[in-house]
Amino acid sequence: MEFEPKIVAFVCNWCTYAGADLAGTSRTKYATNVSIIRFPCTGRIDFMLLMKAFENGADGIIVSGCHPNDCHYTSGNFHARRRWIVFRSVLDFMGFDTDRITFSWVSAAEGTKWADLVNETTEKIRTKGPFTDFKKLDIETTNRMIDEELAK
Amino acid sequence: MEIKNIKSTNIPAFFDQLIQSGKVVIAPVLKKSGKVFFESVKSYSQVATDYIQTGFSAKSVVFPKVEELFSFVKNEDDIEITNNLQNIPETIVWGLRPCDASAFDYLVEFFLRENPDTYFAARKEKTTLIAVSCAKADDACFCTSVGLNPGSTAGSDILLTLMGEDVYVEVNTEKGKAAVETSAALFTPSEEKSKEEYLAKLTAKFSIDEIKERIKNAYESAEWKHESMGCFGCGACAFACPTCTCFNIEDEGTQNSGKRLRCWDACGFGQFTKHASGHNPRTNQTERRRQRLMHKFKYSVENLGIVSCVGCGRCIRVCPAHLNIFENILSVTK
Amino acid sequence: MEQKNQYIPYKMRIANITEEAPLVQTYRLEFIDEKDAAQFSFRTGQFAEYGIFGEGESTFCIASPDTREGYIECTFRSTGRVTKALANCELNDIIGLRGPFGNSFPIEQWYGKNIIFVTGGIALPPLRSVIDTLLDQREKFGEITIYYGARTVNDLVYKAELEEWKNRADVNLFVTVDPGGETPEWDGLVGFVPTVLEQNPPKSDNAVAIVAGPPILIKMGMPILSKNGFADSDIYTTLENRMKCGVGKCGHCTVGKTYICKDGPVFTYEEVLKMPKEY
Amino acid sequence: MKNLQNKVAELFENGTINLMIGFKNSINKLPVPCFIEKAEQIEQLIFTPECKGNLAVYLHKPEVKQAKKVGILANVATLRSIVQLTSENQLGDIEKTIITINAQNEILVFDKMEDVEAYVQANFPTYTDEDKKLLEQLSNMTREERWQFWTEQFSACVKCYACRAVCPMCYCPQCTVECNQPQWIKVSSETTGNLEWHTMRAMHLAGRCINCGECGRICPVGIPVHLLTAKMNQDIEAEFGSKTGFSCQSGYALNTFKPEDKEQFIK
Repeated sequence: MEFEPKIVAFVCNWCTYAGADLAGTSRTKYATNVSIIRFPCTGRIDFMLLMKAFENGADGIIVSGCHPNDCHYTSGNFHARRRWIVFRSVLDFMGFDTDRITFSWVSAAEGTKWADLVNETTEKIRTKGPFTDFKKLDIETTNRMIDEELAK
Repeated sequence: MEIKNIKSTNIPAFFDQLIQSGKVVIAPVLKKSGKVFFESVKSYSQVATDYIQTGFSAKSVVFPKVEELFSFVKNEDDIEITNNLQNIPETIVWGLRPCDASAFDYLVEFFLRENPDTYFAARKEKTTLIAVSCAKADDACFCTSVGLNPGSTAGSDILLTLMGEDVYVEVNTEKGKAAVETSAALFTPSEEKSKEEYLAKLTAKFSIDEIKERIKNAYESAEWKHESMGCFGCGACAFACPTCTCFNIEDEGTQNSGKRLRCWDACGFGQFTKHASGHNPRTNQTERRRQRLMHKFKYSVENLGIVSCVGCGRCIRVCPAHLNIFENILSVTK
Repeated sequence: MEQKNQYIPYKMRIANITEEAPLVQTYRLEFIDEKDAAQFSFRTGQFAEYGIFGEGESTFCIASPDTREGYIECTFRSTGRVTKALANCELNDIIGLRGPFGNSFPIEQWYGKNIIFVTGGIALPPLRSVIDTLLDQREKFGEITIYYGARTVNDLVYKAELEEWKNRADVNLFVTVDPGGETPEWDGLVGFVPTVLEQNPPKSDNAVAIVAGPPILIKMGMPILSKNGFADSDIYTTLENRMKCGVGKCGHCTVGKTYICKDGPVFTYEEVLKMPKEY
Repeated sequence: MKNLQNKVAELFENGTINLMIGFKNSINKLPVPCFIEKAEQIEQLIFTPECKGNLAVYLHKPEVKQAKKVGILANVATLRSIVQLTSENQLGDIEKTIITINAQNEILVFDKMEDVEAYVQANFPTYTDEDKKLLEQLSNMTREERWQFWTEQFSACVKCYACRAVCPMCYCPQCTVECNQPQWIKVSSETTGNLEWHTMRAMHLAGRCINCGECGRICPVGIPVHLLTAKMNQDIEAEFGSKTGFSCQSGYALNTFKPEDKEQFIK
């Protein structure tokens, strides 16, 4: 069976969610691999949520919110931006594949940008294949147990 | 008990024979960090020989840091529970120190005397302990103070003592005999010899009988506060300790499928005793550290008749604040 | 017979749900497996570990009396992760149960005696098991007196039972709510349990007292009973600490050398006084 | 040593302090933290180059907070911690007297934070050679190699939380790992859970860590956890130009922002 990427999108209520809505109402077709989770603001998106998404089987993540200076709460996306800069470098330093997380600014008027973003991300993840880094860690423990079993 | 002899040059052959026999062999391995830890090994070349004490104890063989109690899957109308008790492999622990081996005696008493613990029993039954007596000791070692010595045979199935070219082999149990028989040709019979000159010299820091007596009234000592001020409340001492047995039971997964695990826990953690209501019986680090030390030297004596400290010195070596258990005990029992 | 693995729970079906007070519910649980039901027996005062698979386990007493077989009941307030998940359960859901654990009340020793219960809030459930046990064999005991209080009228648990006890001629019942917790319709007492106890002192001759409650009630109530002539060995209480295993291994519930889970939860005041104050 | 002890005795006598946090020698010749409440204990006090521990962590202890007037023997790492904690408004309720011995072996007693700042800025430490080497090694690795390196390290972690306990910046009354509704970090010490814990720790300390390296030094299984936060500090300094433990006004890089912050990855 062909691999269908599971993508979780963490989006802000005011821009990207409305943008996705616009994509819907203007009947733009885009990949169905994405599950959207709506947040009040990008500033609310805790990095642990991203970790949990990967842990629970996501292959790719989209994080998106209002363009700089457009935040409904004035500065939420600026805070978020700093946090993503740091978070990306933590993940990169740990050797985590940061390409699996796509960050973007999508405004309420950018329905097509949203559709393109989802399509591109889906394609990118499709070529990358399923996210197995976390699972492998568990499988390693299982393998060890199987080895022990065989040793018997 | 049987006494045998093996040439030290034959030890690798004996060791590899044990691996050949199909058992999992856990032995001390020198890690990148420069510390020695027990690990599953595949050949004698991996085994560290020059170490005073391993970083963590061998208790994880019978009481792993994370143990799956069972896994469950929710079906339409039922919940299916499975455990893999029967998959526990035969294991040999190589190169643990006599103090560690004697800790197993305590663990057996603790886990099996009353309400026997199924998981511990299953693991212990499949474990053979091959101990190596200590030729060296450091400032943190104090086994002689708690009634043991660098060559005590308590708890081990086999005790090896290096005597120059030869290795003096004390086979203490049937399990030990079975391990020796995997390469019977390498062993020759030997008469009983004194190990004294090959063992580390360690003067006792205190008399255990005196401490046992004095600690009876130590609960109220004002020194507890002073001695535990430096304690950060981490779990390093409890996790490194060969006789610390506290654990936590936690579920992982979802309500549809997952597993119930038992994980090491430590009485030094602030949340250890905290009720759901927010009430915490042991509110400060003084009380928590007192609980740990009193348990080792008083409560376990009262409950099981054994001092549950074997003097391995790990808690002293790993303590971030370099707190010293025997210094503490001496000062609170003054 | 092979020793049962203590960490594998019995599977229980929720047979009935009663709302007792805000956030407090009583579940009646029945065994799914007949064999488990046959194997299981408990005595009044024991507790069990109630588990939601995937969330964890939580400890509470068995709130039904051992004289009524075939089911057990538990009453809990949802506060933590497990109790919240438990509160979200519906009728016929399956939960896990491990137990029974701990010791029990020496009810046989109380035959012919007057029994006084002092309790407050969510601590009535462990005593409800005792009270019902006594009421099921009422003729074997002397007078039964119950002092019970809660913060507000709404927080009183087992309202149906309270009503039933109130109407029984052979039970003296003092129900009180903390000052400020009364409603206009409330016709019972108003005041803290220790105050009510002091104003209506129980007689201590040929009597035993059973106290259960939050630490403050134990601290305030015990001395009043002592003052009224109860010997320390005639006052019983049931302690509860954080517990994980229930069999004296995990170490969470220790008070000094005592494991509440296997040496308790029922202690006399005499025994409690000997323990360090870590409960 | 005598001078230091005399100085502390003087502070006790004139009532400036009623608790002194310092170091003493232990039986196994390692400096252990000591808490001096009475004049006769002062002779235990030592301060040698081996006293590398960061005593600032004790300033969060309830017993210390109760003492109100606290003296603390500080090396540069401790001073930086105090500066950073001050900038995070954590030390408001303690009157602290900070004592240090500088390179010229002079005893310095600070009672104003400005002086501490000035001293720290003049003696601002760099990364140790060993850390520099490791950081460079890691940054020269491929991503997969780094993943291999860290997951191997984290598989040994037992979640004793010693790294959290020794950190003066980890002062939350309730840590994320103790939250179980939802359970953010797995309780069991399996590799994925350990990885989550260390990511979380690195994120929460990024821009606040003062690079004392204690967490890496004391890890019972020898994981170089301090590298994570050290690397974050490097990056944050490069990206946003803020230094931790440098000034009492600097705050925390992640709870502020600049509209002109630069990045290349947001499309």
